[in-house]
Amino acid sequence: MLLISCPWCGARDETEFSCGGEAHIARPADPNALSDAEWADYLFMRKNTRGPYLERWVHTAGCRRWFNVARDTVTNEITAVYKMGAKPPRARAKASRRKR
Amino acid sequence: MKGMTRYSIFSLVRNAIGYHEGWPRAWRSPEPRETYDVIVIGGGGHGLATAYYLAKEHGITNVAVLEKSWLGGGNTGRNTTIVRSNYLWDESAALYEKSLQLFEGMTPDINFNIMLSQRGVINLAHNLHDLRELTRRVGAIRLNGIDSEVLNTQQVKAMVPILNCQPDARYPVLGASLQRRAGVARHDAIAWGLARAADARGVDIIQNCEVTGILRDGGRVTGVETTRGTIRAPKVGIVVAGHTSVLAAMAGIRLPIQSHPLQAMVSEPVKPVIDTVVMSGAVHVYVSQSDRGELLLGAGIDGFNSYAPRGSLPVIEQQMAACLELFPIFSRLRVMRTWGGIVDVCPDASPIIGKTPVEGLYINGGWGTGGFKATPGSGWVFAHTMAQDRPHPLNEPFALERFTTGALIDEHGAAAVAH
Amino acid sequence: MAQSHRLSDGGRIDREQPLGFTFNGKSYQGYAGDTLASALLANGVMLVGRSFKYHRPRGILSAGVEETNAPVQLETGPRTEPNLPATEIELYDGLSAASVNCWPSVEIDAMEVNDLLSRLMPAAFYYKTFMWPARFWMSYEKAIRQAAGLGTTPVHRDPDRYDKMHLHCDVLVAGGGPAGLAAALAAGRTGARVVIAEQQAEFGGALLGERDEIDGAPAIEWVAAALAELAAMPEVRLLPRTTVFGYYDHNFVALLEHRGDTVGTRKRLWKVRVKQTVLATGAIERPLVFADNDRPGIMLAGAARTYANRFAVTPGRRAVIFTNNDDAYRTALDLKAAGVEVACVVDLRGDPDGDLPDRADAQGIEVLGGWAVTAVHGRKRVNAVEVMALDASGEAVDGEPRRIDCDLVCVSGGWNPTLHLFSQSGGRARFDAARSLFVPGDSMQAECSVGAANGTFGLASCLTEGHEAGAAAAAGAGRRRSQKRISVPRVAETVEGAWRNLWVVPGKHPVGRRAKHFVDLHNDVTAADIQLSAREGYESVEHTKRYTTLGMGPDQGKTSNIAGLAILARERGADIPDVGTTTFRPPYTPVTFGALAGRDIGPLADPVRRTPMHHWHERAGAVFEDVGQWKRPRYYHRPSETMGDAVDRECLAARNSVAILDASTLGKIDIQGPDAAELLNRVYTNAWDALAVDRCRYGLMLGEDGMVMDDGVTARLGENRYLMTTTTGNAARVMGWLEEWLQTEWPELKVHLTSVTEQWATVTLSGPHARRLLGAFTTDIDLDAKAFPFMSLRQGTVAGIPARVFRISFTGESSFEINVPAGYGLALWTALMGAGEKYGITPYGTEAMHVLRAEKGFIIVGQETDGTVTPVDLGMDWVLSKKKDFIGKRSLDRADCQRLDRKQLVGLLTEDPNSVLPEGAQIVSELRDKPPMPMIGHVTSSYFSANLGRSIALALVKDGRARQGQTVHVPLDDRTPRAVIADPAFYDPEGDRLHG
Amino acid sequence: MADPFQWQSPLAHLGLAARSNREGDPGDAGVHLSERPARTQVNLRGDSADDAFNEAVTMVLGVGLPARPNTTAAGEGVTVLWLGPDEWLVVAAPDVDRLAALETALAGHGAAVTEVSESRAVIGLTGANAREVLMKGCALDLHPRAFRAGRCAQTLLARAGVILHQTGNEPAYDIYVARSFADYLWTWLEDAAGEYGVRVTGADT
Ligand SMILES: Cc1cc2nc3c(=O)[nH]c(=O)nc-3n(C[C@H](O)[C@H](O)[C@H](O)COP(=O)(O)OP(=O)(O)OC[C@H]3O[C@@H](n4cnc5c(N)ncnc54)[C@H](O)[C@@H]3O)c2cc1C
Ligand SMILES: NC(=O)c1ccc[n+]([C@@H]2O[C@H](COP(=O)([O-])OP(=O)(O)OC[C@H]3O[C@@H](n4cnc5c(N)ncnc54)[C@H](O)[C@@H]3O)[C@@H](O)[C@H]2O)c1
Ligand SMILES: Cc1cc2nc3c(=O)[nH]c(=O)nc-3n(C[C@H](O)[C@H](O)[C@H](O)COP(=O)(O)O)c2cc1C
Ligand SMILES: [Zn+2]
Repeated sequence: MLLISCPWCGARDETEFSCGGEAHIARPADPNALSDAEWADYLFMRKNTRGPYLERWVHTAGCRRWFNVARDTVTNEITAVYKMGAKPPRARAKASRRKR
Repeated sequence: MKGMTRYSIFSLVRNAIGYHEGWPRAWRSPEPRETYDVIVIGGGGHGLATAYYLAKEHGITNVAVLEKSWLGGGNTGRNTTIVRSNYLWDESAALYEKSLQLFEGMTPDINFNIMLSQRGVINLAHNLHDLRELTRRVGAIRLNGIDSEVLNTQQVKAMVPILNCQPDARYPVLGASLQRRAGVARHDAIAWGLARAADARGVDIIQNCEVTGILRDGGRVTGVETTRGTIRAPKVGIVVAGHTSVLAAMAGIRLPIQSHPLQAMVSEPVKPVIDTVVMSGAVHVYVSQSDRGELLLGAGIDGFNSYAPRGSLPVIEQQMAACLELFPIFSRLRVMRTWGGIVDVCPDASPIIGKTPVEGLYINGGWGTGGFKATPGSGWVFAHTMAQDRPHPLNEPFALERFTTGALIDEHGAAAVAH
Repeated sequence: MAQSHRLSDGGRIDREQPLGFTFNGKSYQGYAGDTLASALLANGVMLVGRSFKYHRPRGILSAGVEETNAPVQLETGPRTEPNLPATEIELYDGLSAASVNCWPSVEIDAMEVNDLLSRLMPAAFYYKTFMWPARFWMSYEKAIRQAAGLGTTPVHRDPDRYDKMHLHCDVLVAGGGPAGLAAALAAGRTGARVVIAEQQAEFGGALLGERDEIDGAPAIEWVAAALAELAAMPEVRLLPRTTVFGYYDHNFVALLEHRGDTVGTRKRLWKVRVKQTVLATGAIERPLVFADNDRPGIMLAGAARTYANRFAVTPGRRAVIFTNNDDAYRTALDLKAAGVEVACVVDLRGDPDGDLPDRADAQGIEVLGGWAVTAVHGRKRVNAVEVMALDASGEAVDGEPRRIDCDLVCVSGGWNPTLHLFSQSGGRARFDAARSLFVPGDSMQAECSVGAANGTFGLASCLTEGHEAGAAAAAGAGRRRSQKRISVPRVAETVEGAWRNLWVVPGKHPVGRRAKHFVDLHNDVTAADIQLSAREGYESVEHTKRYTTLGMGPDQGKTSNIAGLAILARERGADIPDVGTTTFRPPYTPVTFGALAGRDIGPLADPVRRTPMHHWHERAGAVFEDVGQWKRPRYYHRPSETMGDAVDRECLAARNSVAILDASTLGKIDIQGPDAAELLNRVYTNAWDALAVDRCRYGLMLGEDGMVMDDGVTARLGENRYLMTTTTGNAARVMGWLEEWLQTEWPELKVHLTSVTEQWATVTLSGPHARRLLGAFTTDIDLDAKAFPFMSLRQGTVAGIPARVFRISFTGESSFEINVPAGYGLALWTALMGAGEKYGITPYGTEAMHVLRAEKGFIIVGQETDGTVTPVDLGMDWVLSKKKDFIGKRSLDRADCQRLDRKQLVGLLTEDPNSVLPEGAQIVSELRDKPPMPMIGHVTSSYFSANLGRSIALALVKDGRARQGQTVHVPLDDRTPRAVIADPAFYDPEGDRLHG
Repeated sequence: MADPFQWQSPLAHLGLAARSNREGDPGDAGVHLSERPARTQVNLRGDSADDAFNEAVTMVLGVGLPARPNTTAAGEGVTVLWLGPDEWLVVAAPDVDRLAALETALAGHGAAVTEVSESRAVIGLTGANAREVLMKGCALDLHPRAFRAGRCAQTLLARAGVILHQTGNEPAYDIYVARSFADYLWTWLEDAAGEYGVRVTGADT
């Protein structure tokens, strides 16, 4: 079970949070300017990476704030937690130590 | 299927006399060749069924199934084995019914006892909303010519006497749907039986061969890069369940799929206590009892993307609490093993089967929590799609384009999990 | 009562406390401190069970959790529990247990025929048979099912209680043997928060069953001192009878404590977040695979001496020790010391030469070096073994067999470190080729393995390793090292020789012929089965496991996995590490369902939410409906009324006099800030800029996919303040949705949201007398229709309570929604009920509410919609702003949303006005005599409307609006009513009553 | 104002006052439970980085907002609980009506002041085993090294969202729970505390 560090409340159990999927997908400024395919890309298409992944979480049962998490989807290791609007941490040069 | 020793009670007796030392291999272990007519990536049930039907229905036998690990070890080997065809939308009903019918003929077809046990699947309704949805579903299924019926509480109680049908239960049973032709099938047998049958028709099943790249030439697929070298083919099918996005990304294709862990567990073996399969999508309880006596239980998905085929304890705690509310007498039984699989979930809980923007590259994935029941049907339509380079009418609605047009086939219903 | 095999002194049992028990109906006696297994052995009972498949007689194999042969049904009645290993059951007075999987008795078992037919039942034979005739499979299966399974499920509700606790600690030590105790001591001395869990009743591990010495005294004295020191440390928690069963991500570890308390808690699940874990789980002895190695009387060597030393029980009178290592010589020595005749030690090694063989030799114990047991005589109990000399290769035996009488065979094939938890933590085992065993590899989480679990078998090294790991773990958890010098206790180290691994002991006949060589006793998997699976191509270890069921029983292969994969490796001509292991999964030992559910059952199964007026409703005979976690009155039952009568009565009251509804469950969100209207503009489909203060507006919210997500009325409370209402079921979701957009996408908007769902109790008065009734309670709100028009709100007092009154209506009647602080909800309700009596005020539930709104053609999200319905489908184009963007707007332009034949909301009127269609029923336009029939839609809502004197329904129908007036069919089980497509607004379509 | 007798606390239907009298002497019950008396609860949202906002709040409340997560600040008759980076719960005795004052003082500061006094029940939990009871349903580390008097947290207790406020090191806790969950949570707490012995105590102010 994950232990997630809310940037405000500190480390809490996974059960207090909800995952909001891939991070850094901005809503297009002018949806009408997009083709159906481009709109579909925004709506549905996700990287769903195997390995290091940037995603959004919200501290549902705590402060109800959204934030970003860098997590490896294979090891579940969390390498960074950063606030909404912040830039993602630079990709770690060294790949995650833990390979399963 | 010339090359295949037939299994029967006679062959068993014959071999018993020889101390079972004369049984041949169920499938070969060939070295990969340089080129094939078709490459199927993924040696799960769907991939093997695809290869089998390519050979059987379309005469295409120069086929390789590439499996990164051991065949049948993906979700095919880790699901709760529920098979049914009682789906809401016409498109789904047609596809899953085709699959159930293929299952019904599969044991003799592949000469391998897949232990299809049509012991009936019951879906419970716990509130008025469930009940309304259930009526809608059963009506649709029946008008699609598929067997399904509505049960009232007394009828459910009669079929599953151990179910808590008290009116004051936290999850009262207000009714249920029943598909009598539905049930369970032995997951391993399906993978192994299909592998053996495909192999007998000339298909090369290559295990421990991970696809690491998809080769393209000007928008056309030309083969794959693997841990055992480059293998070429003009047609490549991706049938890798939880890893669909990973493989698609190798060809530059983005998909509307999220991979999540889904857990299941078995109890210690006990004497028969439950004959039917009972599902409650609302509270994530999926129970059946295997022929060996273990209770097989499914849980809900873990709420985040992950490729780690293990899950979190809270999911199981929640599942168990709901399970005991429905089956109080299970309280003193013991869980023997828990495990997880990685399921590929589409936004509308329906699969993607069809062509991709890359010519010669086909995709069959997004089955999420419920593709075991589709194994033969999926292989059948996908073989058709690959052989003819166009979808069969059964899988036409399941094209990737639906996410652009908006023509989703939303099978969520009440539950996020559809075993 | 005589305990024929009990020693007169020694052991850790309390002879002052005799305990009576029954097994298979016969009465016996044991002592406090016994397990059921030791007590049975004390009484000379060895035959305890029948095997899973062949129903072969089986005796006690081990003294611990690795037991495969002795699952029993403990107790009868509501407390019965199937499949508990006798070795794990602590004896108590009055215990009653029985063998499982045998009929009529364990002595004579009818299903033993399976053993005779076993030639026809090799691994996975069922995949090759029962195929003809195909339709017979279900009958075959029925018979198979009856035969399978071990114990039986209770037929009653569990009378016992279970609970759970969360725990955080610096150091968790799994296992309370010497290594674990040493680790706990070292960590505890730093002041760290330490938890040490031991699955057995007593701490001490192997030391409980050995004659070791520490610091020159019996080792057990060191254990007692260690425990005393630990118990005195305030931050150390000792958990006996507690199994660490699951190691999850982020150092989350699950423990199951057996408290055995029938009044309080029977079992407790500990959920521990650990900074550093020390795995000191010991090692499990390997049996040897030889001909008929499953006979009762064949026992692990370590277990045999545990019975002698710890339980003062001699498991036999005359023993043969069969080993490949030195450790088993301890058994020879200890049994001899306990008065058991040791016939000889059969050692697979040609020339055993460690300290222990020397000691055995000195004791005059015969040692047959380079010999093997090749046959076992005695079906229900060993009475002799045959032994033969191995040839030079070790692949075969030759020479004359020698017969040795004995009733006990103590076997040892070496030891396997217990790697389960390490493996669950993500670690990959490393193969130690020199010793042919798997040891922990690199750590993937903050854990480390020590002692036998780390492949360290000498006691002195176990203690040192434990101490070092404990101190390091405490340091790793941020504690400063203790100032005190840690003195590691002194132990004389015994020199032990290497093992000789013969994974299948050669015999007179090839494997698979005549005798059976069991690998997995639980599932009756033999060496021949494994060979067969490899031969047939099931050669991945995972295939072999599944094909043969190796390691898939309740013991999860604790004694069998290694031998199994070694045999497979040999068959494949591969090295053991290349074959690899199967995956260890939680739980380490089986975990009771009840413990995983804890107290989340019965009345606490799932939180129930109640409104402030709940208890009034209860007393008034309300029948409740579950809406999410809320309980809402569905209708108010009166004696002699059917539900239909009640709903009719409630509906008529709402249109003819006055009716009252508890609407407190609706979601309410207080929206404040200068950009509040802008937020509404973005999340609702219509425009909000022009809404005046004190006015309300209906809003429809879409998902970004264009599908209807929620609806509700939002009121403007002030310049920069709005109150949004949501549906009951979606309240939390909508609140989350708005927050998500605000925080992630539109941080520039100056808006704050606060949920006030629970702050207000909401009482709705509906009907022609509503105004007059309310008028009696308020002086500061002018209720006149002109002064207080439809879709507006007033703040004032009602019954002296500060209130917000909204003129909105879901029933289509003139209606007032009165919001008061929740604590006043009941007061207001009772006041209105009292004063309303003269108008015949009638409380109504959700059912009547649904009928009333359906009469008006109002939708319910989740009933008329299902995530695939757009506002256009609902005929609600009027609520879509053309001028602005809103969430979901772009999706409405997609091809599929533009289709002309989409399903649209319509009304349905059955030809027979008394026929009420079932909700959810499917609709066809052309009736065929049998399915398949193309469906054009389904009934979303359907009721008998007492006000209209007929049935009404809403439906989603393909191209429905164009079909107005058409007749459609609704094929049901027993009838096929016809209905005409109509406008969905059945009652007062102009809305005069609303405004009145 | 309405007749105060009409007002009902969230747990009024349980008849706790009567029970607390009946149960008399605390004896050796390990856990004491009570429904805490009515308080004014105000949800406050605003920008903690805005000095003017902070000052305005301090002015009205006589105490500054706790800036550190999971902490509280106590002033004269008022306690402020940290709920989030821009969110606090102001708790005061019901007679102290600072709501209007806050509203006035904060107007124009981009803040939101919302009365939520009726939204939550407050359950008092004390006694030697109070911590164990919480541990049965709450995943927070409540050990004195990690959580002490003056700390608060929004978290889950027995699957209900709560604000947990440690009011004393005895230990003593105030548990704020949504009114609709109050009956459930009370039942859960009594059940969890059963093994230690439970005494219902009167609502002491
Ligand atoms: C716990 C659980 C319970 C379930 N219960 C049910 C149920 O009751 N009923 C039901 O109908 N469905 C159920 N499902 C879903 C069902 O198991 C799957 O939908 C179905 O088995 C998918 O089959 P598949 O052949 O597509 O995938 P898999 O069996 O997963 O096969 C995909 C294969 O692709 C291989 N692969 C992946 N990447 C590569 C690569 N790069 N190169 C080569 N090979 C690769 C994998 O190793 C794997 O063997 C459940 C799933 C889970 C996890
Ligand atoms: N000479 C040999 O060949 C040989 C081989 C093995 C062991 N030994 C002896 O055994 C001892 C090893 O000491 P040790 O402390 O490493 O092991 P141990 O076997 O003494 O103690 C391990 C303890 O962990 C407990 N345990 C195991 N799994 C558990 C779990 N999941 N949860 C809770 N408890 C669990 C066991 O019940 C046991 O009490 C030494 O005395 C050593 O000399 C000798
Ligand atoms: C239908 C079904 C039944 C199973 N029955 C058992 C069982 O009786 N015993 C057992 O140990 N495992 C059983 N398993 C679980 C497997 O051992 C294994 O955990 C699962 O296939 C996932 O593989 P993995 O744990 O090796 O990753 C069963 C799995 C499935 C899908
Ligand atoms: Zn937080």
